[in-house]
Amino acid sequence: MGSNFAENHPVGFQWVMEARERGATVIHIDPRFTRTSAMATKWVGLRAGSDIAFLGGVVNYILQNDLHFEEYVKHYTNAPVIIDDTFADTEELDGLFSGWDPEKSAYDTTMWKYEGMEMHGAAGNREEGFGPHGHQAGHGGAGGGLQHGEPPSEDPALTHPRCVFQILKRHYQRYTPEWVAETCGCSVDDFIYVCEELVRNSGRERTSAFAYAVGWTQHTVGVQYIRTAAIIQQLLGNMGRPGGGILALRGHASIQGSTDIPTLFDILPGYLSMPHAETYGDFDDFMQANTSPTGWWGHFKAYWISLMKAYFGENATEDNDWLFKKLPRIDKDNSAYWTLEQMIEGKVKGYIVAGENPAVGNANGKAHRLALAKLDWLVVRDLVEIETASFWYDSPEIETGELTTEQIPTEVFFLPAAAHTEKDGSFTNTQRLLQWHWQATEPKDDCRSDLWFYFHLGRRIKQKLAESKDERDALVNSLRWEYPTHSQIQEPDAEAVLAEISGWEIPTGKHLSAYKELKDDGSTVCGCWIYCGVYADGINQAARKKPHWEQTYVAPEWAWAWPANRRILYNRASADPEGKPWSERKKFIWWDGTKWTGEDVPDFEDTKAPDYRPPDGAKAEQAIAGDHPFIMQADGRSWLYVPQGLEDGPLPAHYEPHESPFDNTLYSQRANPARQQHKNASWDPYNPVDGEGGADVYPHVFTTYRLTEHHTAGGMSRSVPYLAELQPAMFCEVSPELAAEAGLEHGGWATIYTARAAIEARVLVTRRMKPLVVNGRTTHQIGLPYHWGTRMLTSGDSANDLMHAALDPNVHIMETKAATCGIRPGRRPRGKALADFVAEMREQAHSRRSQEQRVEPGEVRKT
Amino acid sequence: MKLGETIASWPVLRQFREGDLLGLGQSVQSRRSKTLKPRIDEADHVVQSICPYCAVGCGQLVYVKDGEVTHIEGDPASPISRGRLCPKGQASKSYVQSPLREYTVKYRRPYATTWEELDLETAMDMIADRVVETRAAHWQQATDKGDPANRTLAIANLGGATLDNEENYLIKKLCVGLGIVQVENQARI
Amino acid sequence: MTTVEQERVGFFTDTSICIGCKACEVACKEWNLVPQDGQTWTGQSYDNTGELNANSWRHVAFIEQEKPLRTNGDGGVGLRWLMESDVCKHCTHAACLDVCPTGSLFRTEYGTVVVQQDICNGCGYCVPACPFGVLDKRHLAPAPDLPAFAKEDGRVWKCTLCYDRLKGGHEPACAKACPTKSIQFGPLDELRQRADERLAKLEHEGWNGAQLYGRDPDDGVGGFGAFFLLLDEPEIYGFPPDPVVSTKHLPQMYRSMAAAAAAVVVGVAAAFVGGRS
Amino acid sequence: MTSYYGRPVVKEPTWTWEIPTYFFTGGLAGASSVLSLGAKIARNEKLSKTALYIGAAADAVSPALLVSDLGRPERFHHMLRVVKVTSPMNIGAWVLLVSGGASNTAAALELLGRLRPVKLAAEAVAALAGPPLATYTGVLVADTAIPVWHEGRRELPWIFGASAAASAGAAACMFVAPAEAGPARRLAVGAVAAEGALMQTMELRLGKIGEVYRKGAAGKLSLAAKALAGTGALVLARRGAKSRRSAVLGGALVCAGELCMRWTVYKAGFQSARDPQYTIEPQRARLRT
Repeated sequence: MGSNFAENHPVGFQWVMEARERGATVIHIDPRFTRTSAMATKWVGLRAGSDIAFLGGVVNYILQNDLHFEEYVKHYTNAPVIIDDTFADTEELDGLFSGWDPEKSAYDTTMWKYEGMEMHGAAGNREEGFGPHGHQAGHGGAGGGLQHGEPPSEDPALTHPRCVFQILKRHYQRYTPEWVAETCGCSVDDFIYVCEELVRNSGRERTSAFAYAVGWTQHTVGVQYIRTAAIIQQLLGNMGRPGGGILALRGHASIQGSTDIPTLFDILPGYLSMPHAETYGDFDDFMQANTSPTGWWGHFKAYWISLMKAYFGENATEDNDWLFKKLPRIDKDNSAYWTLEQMIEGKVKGYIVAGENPAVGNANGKAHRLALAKLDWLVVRDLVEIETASFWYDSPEIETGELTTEQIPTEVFFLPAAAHTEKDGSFTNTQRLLQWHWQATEPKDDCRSDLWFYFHLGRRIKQKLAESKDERDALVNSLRWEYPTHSQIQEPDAEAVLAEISGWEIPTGKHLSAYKELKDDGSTVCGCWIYCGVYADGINQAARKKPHWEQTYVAPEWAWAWPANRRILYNRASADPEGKPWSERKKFIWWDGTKWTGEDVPDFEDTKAPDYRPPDGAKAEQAIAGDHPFIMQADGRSWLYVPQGLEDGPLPAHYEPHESPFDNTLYSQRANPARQQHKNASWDPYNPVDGEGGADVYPHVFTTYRLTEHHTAGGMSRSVPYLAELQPAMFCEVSPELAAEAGLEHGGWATIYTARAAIEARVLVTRRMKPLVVNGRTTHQIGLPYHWGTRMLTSGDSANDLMHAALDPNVHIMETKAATCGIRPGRRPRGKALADFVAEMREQAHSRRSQEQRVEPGEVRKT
Repeated sequence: MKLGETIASWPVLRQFREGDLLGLGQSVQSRRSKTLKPRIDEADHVVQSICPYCAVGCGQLVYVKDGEVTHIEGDPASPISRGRLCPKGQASKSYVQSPLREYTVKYRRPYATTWEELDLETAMDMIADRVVETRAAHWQQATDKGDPANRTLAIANLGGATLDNEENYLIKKLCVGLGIVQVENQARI
Repeated sequence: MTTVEQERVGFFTDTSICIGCKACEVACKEWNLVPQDGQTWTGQSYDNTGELNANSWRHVAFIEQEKPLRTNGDGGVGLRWLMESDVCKHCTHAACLDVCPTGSLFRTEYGTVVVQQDICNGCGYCVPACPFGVLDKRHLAPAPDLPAFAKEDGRVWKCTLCYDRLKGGHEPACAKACPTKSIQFGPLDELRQRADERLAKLEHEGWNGAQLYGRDPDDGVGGFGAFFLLLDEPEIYGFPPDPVVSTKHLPQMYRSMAAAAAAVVVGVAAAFVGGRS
Repeated sequence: MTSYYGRPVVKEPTWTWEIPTYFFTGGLAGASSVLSLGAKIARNEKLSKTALYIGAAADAVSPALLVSDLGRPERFHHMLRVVKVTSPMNIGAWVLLVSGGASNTAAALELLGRLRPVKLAAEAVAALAGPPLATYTGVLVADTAIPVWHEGRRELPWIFGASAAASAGAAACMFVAPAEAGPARRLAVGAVAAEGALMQTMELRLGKIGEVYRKGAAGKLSLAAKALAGTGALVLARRGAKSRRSAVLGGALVCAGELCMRWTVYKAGFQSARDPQYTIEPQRARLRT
């Protein structure tokens, strides 16, 4: 669900096919009938953007029929915890949770806390009335100021009206099968079938897994999509067990790595939060705010100081607070789309783009291209000349006259990059496996690895600033920046960098083997605490390539998984509270009377007995009881209800996409109130939604996606002859019904338009697209692959040009999986006429909209 | 080759000599067919690599001869992919040897209408200067409230999901040092 | 010296687990350095390759049907998307091989049928001879190894079942790449056995239209070296339902030729005799 | 009728104009050699010589046509790399080699008026190679997967043989005075008639598959062939004995007709391959029975 496994991860899909052949039920729930659906036992079509309704319905089905895995839920989740009476649910507030502040358009998340305690998140900060952001929300494992691991008030019977279990029950009680069918456009029978199969395949003897991808994340309420699945998996006892869990099918070779060792604004390696400008006076406040007294986040200080030692070496000392005062501060949001806004306003002067193609790959591509034309200088690093490098002479805006080459001030450097075969390094795959790839050949001419580029750029800058006494240059001059290099081009030694990431003991120089060894006294170096041990014993553990036939099915000696080479996180949950496997069939990790043992590295202290109870005053992991597997959480349990860490509510609620032809039949709050919008931005106009005039100008739902034959924005596939010929043209997928209604001809051309842009595509009329009846109204969905741009072996219009840039409030991700559009036969207008056409349609819509403006709680929509 | 051999190797004669009267089999095998060898057996060395496309992380074997990649195929040893690859992974060699691949620096002056050549060293030095100057011109030492800011909001860095962990590590480390906070990658899109 | 005979090998392509990823097409081209086949968007589902030809030795067919995948109604949505990777059949009785006048086409020690590119003179006889339309002449610009006057490659190309890889003990590129092992490579007898078991399983599970194609050694071409498990009639996939090797009737043709030749003589004679009378 | 997006199942031949033209010249050569020997036996030296020259000429252009159709002409000699009874084209190549060699040797010696015994032997050999040369091309096209050709395998060698005889006779008529050209005339007229009958039989027997002979280019060519050959035969029969001009005209018309006939068969093959129904339907029917 929310993914297209067979098409976008074909080789990973071999395991699904094998499971199917062994009798597993494979269900694909997706707006389109894809190559994955074709392989599934069952395909359920649903309306793009209605997944929480569907999943919430499953939660309700489980709870109403008492089908949850009781023992698991009682001991391993926070179901028994009683919530503070400041919490009020969407059921009471018609689509809002308590704590909504219309002024800030944000929640005061302190009103969702456990009863009887000041909620206290870990890696994050929550002054100024907002909680931890971005990935902390997902990974921070926010905890509470628990005196020991147990929350103050619980009801083991799960009957207290304010215990999580009962709150959950009430929250989803209206997500009935009939309502789900109405809202998602599926049949009641199909919905029930999914519920029954999930339940039938969960419990002691069996486990079920969810596989999602950006079909879930790319929504204005994306994080909550995944949260809903998490609730189901907790209720059914599918977390921390073999064959269970929720698998994120990530789309780039090292997209996992680039969040673990982030090229993201709000975190440092290992999901340590960046200090915020508005908050944190000094180092101790920061430590205090980020260190959870209980759970593994209790060692935040050790992780932090080890990182500072890796960054600044001997320049970071206890006396200078490990240079804390000198560190750059972030704002609530400095994410890519915020940068875009700044760029359009001319506030960003320089932009370095390495291995990404925002001119095609990001929502509202036009805005990105116009923004590039506002830069003073731009550096693009790639193997081929991508649209982001060529925007100044061949972007669509040149054709429409919105840009004129001679008037673009941007100075552009295109630097050819080295391919994966031309450099050493590690990718972190979707299962958290660090896999090393060795260099095969030398890069030619000017081609260089990004390791080379950033190392030598840093070296030059440090040289230029070496003499500077300026305060602003103090930090860069304190950077530890010596790495051995090899070959004539002076390529930095990637393994030396990996060694720094893994860390060592300063006095002895001994390579660390696990994050447990990290110290908070500055005696250890570690560039990323969760990667600690990847260079244990001075051996590149990520480069281990022991054939799978020479080891167990878990293959622990192939590459290295973070943390501590653990293949399944929280695997203590694969045993019951007493430490016995839930069943023989599903045994994985168990307590043998003296220690934890099994197929995998236990995600628990090896000798902590199941009956261990933390003494008062216990800290960090000692404060976690022996029957609480979720050791990153302050209370050791998985969270059905998230008291801390999310921007938009402790429980997922169904909200319509930012742009939707339908109203929210559950709450008068139509869409996620906390979503980020560029309300007054002329560069990101919105389509009217149901209930507003002009909504019928953009009556259809569209969703964007990838094809097996191409890769993301096309830089790595439109440049390859053998791939270009397999999918040689941009096309749209429509149902025969829509084709008839809109007069579209199979094999002909169609023009698809939104308030942002209009693109053209070849028409593929197919039964695989089905009209859906939603809230008694028929809706059509249009499928648009987003690989194309103006250049390379196969070129075409970019689907992302159609998209708006409203974002999820937690992770600042746009909603490319569900928005509205109009469609008409024929090719789009050319030249200036194109811009005029888009404006004309927009005027049509907005003139009618302004008369019947829709006002929702917490948001007044303008364009 | 001697005339005698030429005649002896005439398939018509071999047909009868080798009893392959219909001339459908071995007797008509050509010299090339007889001496054929798979080019992966002629490689100077083989390197274990990982597919650069999606995050499944399939194992690849990269075959090299005379400093050039001659073939890329799946690595059977991988417990993830068991030697299999999808069309993209299978096309990796065509990707690293793409006809569109650029090998030299390209430079566009402000307001210019064409690319010009630029040598790598100069380019690196110019970029370093741009960073230093922009930082100096747009440095924010403290917030309006007087709290430390230590940053510039005038420079941004994008990309990383297709890069190595080691590369991302240096990017983040350098940007922290430089006070560049707008560091982002595909994880956001 | 003759090469030692090996066990006959081939492909079993099980379309019931084909995910239509086209890895086989790319793997084949990467290994055999087959040129690009042009970039035309067909609108025929996701098939932009269209057919087997000189520049596509594997071709994945896509068929969208309003038919349930299973007849027992299990999970069916009345919609199915058939995908099948087509390839040269390496027939037991191969017409292309029989009619080739130069011995360029030959039966290898592995029982496969291969065009020897150092021999083929592009007479094109094998092209219409193949009952499956597999063989095709390459009309692309000449490769550097061709003589200056050549205006095109001019030779016939098709799947070699990776003859060179077999000689090195490697499995063919497409089979190796196939993510779901829809393409299985191995000794033919073994594959046939596997196919029978597979068919039995699918029939037991009520798969709609499951059938083996080209497995039967008694069919018109003596069975395929590369055979298939299909989920509908062969012609749906573009296959001939009952292929017969044309040379099966060659004796009959030669007989009628002999007769006709005689008739020519008689006719001429008659022309003279007739004159006298 | 179901097929894969209406795509052909079998491939059209890659052959170009040289091939149908060769069918004509090859046939002409083969039959002429026979006619030449016949005339020699009948003591009709004039006719014999002319037929010999015509045969030799046709035998000489034939290989040129074949080589020029090859994708790799420089490898024409690979045709003689093997002896393959399963390949009508290979057999044909050997036959053409023998026939061409013989007829041209004979013709050359005739011109030079030397080595009579050798010449006679050569003529004999050419006459022996003639009939197979005149008919094997029928087998050549029949031995393919192209429905209209393969199903016509019984008649095609006969039709090609008749066509060869007709063209040989007609060609001779054009260069020999009516007085000596009697046998040639009768041969031409008789063969045209026979061929017409054979064509009809084949088309009838082919049923649906045969309809390509009435469609498209093949249909037009077929009409032209019948008209030209028919008229030519008529002219030869009626006035060929009396007027030299009519003989030349009639001969030319018949030859043109026979050339068209070869093109008819050639084109029909392409049309038959192009439409999958001709391949699939008969096979389906076969399976049903």
